[in-house]
Amino acid sequence: MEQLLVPMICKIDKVIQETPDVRTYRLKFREEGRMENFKWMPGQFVEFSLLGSGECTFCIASSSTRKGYFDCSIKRAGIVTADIHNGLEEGDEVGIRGPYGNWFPLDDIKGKNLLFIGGGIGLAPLRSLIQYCIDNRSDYKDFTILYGARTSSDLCYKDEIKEWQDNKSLKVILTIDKPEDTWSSNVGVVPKILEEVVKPGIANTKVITCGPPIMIKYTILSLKKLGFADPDIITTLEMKMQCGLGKCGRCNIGSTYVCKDGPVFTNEDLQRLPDEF
Amino acid sequence: MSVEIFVTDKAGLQKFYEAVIAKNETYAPVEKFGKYDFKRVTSLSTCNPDSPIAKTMSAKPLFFPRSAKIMKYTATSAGTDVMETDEDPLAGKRVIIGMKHCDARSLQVLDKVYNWDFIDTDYQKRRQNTIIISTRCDKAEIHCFCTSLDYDVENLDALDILIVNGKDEKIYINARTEKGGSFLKEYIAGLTSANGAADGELKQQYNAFAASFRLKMNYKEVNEKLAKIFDTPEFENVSANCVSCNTCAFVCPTCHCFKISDEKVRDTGVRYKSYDSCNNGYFTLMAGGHNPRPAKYRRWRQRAMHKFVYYKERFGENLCVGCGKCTTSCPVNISIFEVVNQVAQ
Amino acid sequence: MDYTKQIQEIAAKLFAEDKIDAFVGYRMTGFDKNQVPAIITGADDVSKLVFNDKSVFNLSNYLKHEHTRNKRVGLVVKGCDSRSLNLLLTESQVKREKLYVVGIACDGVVDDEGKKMQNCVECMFPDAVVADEMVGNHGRSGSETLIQTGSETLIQTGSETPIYKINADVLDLGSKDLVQRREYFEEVFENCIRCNACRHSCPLCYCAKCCIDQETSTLYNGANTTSSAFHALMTWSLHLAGRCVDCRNCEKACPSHLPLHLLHKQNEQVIYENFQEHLAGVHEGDRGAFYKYSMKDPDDFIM
Amino acid sequence: METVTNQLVSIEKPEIVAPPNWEPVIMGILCNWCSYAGSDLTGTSRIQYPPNIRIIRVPCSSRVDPWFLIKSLQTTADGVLVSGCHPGDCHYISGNYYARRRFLVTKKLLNFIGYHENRIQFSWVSAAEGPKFAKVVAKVTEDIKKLGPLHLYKKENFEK
Repeated sequence: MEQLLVPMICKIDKVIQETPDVRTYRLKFREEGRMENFKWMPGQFVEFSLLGSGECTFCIASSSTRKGYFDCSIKRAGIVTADIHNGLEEGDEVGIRGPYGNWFPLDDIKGKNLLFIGGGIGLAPLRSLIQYCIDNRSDYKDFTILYGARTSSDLCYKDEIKEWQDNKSLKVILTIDKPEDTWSSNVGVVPKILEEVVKPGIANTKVITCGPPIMIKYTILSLKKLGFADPDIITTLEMKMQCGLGKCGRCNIGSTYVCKDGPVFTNEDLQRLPDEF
Repeated sequence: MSVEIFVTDKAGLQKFYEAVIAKNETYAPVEKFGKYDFKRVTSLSTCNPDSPIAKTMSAKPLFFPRSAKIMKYTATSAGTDVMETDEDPLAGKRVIIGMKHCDARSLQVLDKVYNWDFIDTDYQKRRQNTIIISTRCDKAEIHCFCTSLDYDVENLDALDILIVNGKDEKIYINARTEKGGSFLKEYIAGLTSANGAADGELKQQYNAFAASFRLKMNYKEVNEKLAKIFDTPEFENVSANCVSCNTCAFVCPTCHCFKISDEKVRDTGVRYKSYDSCNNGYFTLMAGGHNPRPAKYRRWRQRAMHKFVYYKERFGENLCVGCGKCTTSCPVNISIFEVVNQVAQ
Repeated sequence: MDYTKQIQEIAAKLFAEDKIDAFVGYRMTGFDKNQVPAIITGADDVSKLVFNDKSVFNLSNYLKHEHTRNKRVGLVVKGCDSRSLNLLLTESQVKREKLYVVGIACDGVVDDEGKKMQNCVECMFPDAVVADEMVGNHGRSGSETLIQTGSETLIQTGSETPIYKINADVLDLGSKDLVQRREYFEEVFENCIRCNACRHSCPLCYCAKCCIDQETSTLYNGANTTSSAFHALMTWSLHLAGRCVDCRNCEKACPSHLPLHLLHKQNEQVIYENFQEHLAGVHEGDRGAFYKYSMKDPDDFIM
Repeated sequence: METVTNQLVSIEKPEIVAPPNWEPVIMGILCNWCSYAGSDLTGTSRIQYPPNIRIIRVPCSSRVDPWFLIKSLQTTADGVLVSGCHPGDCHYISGNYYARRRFLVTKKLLNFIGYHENRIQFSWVSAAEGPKFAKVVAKVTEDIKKLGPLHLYKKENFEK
């Protein structure tokens, strides 16, 4: 078991300050050739360790179609993430284990209209899938991204969002919770914008959502109101994890291990789980 | 399964133990501060193979150590070096004496989770290299309920060699597995074979033992009822006097939750994997402040349900072997037996 | 010592007069002679309450639990429990007006083997020092029992005059040489399994974020090593120095049966001898020894 | 600095032998207002003192939780020196009086569990006492050298 928990050393290629408390780390494996063998699917996560401080679970925020690197977006929240923010700069080395967990049902969403709903740092796992879908654009039909944050400065991936906005084949809707002087786009919480502005059609559409637990809860309510069926709503769950291998016993919800059977669930799956997440 | 049975007396058993200790790397319960813990022994006089269950720590740390080194590392200006840890001190050929059948059974239960998906090779190696010599209890202790659970205590094959106290000071040594049989061959000098003749007496001893249980429950009923009542307020009542002290999980022979911690001094660090308990309020607390199980009753529910529902659903076994160690260690005397039965009612 | 009847009567009266929402006492476990703390929320369950010499656990621990937060609570306290309650009151952890304290004139409790607990043999304050109502009688009332902070004699009671005695185990160990003591404690730390039961069962460990919890501390790592046990137990006992009331909840909770009282008693003795402080929690409003100072404190060890 | 040539053993655990030319590591926790300024003065006055001390600055000696001393000893240090203002001189009026009590108890407890009490040492050094600081450090270093290396289970964890 112990060997399974030993991380591989990665070098930080680039640090991008997304918002005041979110940084994206672009990572490459130090050993040559390992990067090519590191295969992951959108939605999977890695165990990111700052040696000497501890381990944290982060989803991979970039798609495997963008070769040669992978991204982790990290929000300053606890002891380890604070250490990561304070201590890690370009060229530093970190440990990575993974990838673990399941991924977005890529086969199911093929040929469908896609609606991505993200909130705050919750855009990170979606970004992996969005990049994947953009790189395979012909497989999918309409493509809508609804992204909200508390303030305009809390919006992650600003440069990339600009790219998406310029891309004529995508529709990007941004929103912030409270009005700001320089903000000309939508104002309001995500479920409200979803119902009032986006008004998605339910036919042949899959919704992929991720964000803070409270946002997911109300977004799912709104989606149900709009007429979406449970299997068409896909979300990711976050639970505290230590091993990612289905052994440490932290992430179980009922008999489901989030690290093995998740983190991607459809709303149909969630209905079956006991209410403890 | 081989059914070789040998008969001897007290002095013969002593001699057998001594021979085993002399020839093998042996672990046995050693007393310290009034509590027995399994430690490496070099002579029979320092240990007590007949330690009472209530006062003995489980043998789980011999397979799943209380803290295992995952790796060592040094950070230099040239980069970070991850080093192999020392050789696993528990991986060699070894013998455990004085392990009770509940403890042995717990390993069978743990096999399920360790051999699932990602396979824990270290654990497997430790399992394969270990011979378990176990004495069958003569009388159930006050919190024991092993006979009420989903395994056959009488014919348990989790242990390799079973020692049974028969009538008239006779002691039977019974090889239960192939591994045990071939191990026993080296020590049969001085032992009398009792194949066939002893069956009746073994049965009798077992029946007397099984009749001495104070606690009896129907585990199937408990499994079924608990699975349906996730939202019952009864959990709040039964957990009200729990002090969340974690003792139950640390002494439990089947609890297998762990945490990973780093210890760093200057540029050198070690990463450990060590026990953790789901009764700890921080257990599921996420960095953002969200905690799925903030209240005590939720954590108790997780513990009870994991033992009797979730593990059963996933791996087909109860994650409880009925040893009663948690109850004896509990500072406020909460009994898991009482809790699950009360909730299931 | 069997106050079952009196306590049931008091609890019934309190519920009838609607003075409390919950009553914290003891009940039998239903299978052996041991007792479980009981948190009773209605007059119906009053008949379950018991109190005798098996009522060991210090119930003031439950005042930090969610079940008793913001409720009017009736609480049974023995001598040592009342001292920890006193400290909790002083440290603003509990509101006195929300509590109805049933004090016991305790004759000492027994351990699992039926032997009187060591701390009860040495006990200097068997009567509850804070109480709304006393049960049992040692022929002195709560306030009379305790006189003055003091130098030599702490308590002056009518008949007997208990004087602070150094714990026999501490004395015994203290007479050994350095290497022997180190060896003894090395064994203690080796046998510690870092479950933190001592801390959780201590009524005075109420910090929401503890410095010896991996999840909340930046200096402590939770690895189950001897060095980590040294770190945790030493830190823990020093944070309780001058506050420990010797109720031995920690020792009762310890699954490895470690002699944790040694650390606490050693600190208590040093504090008593050097600072002439009275024992923790004896007076209402009296903070632990580390929260005050005197000009006369010894400083000959300082360069 | 004179190097120690004869072999030193740990006073608590005689089987631990110091490597040749072993130098103790001493953690110095100094109060910002007096001792830290004092150590500064030592430096600016060009008074030499042993380089074994690693200095950490804290606002006041009463900021020093016994926890810090334990942690230092657990990880790297062979000894700890805590230094603050003279009694009555505390920048925060009475901080050092509180600290005094804690230190005594910590020292005694450490001794009780079998570690020499000189592993933790205290001093009052004011901002004007540069020479005294040098003397204190020299004495602490000498004391701890006599005690030998502190093993405290570090070996098991960090031996390469």
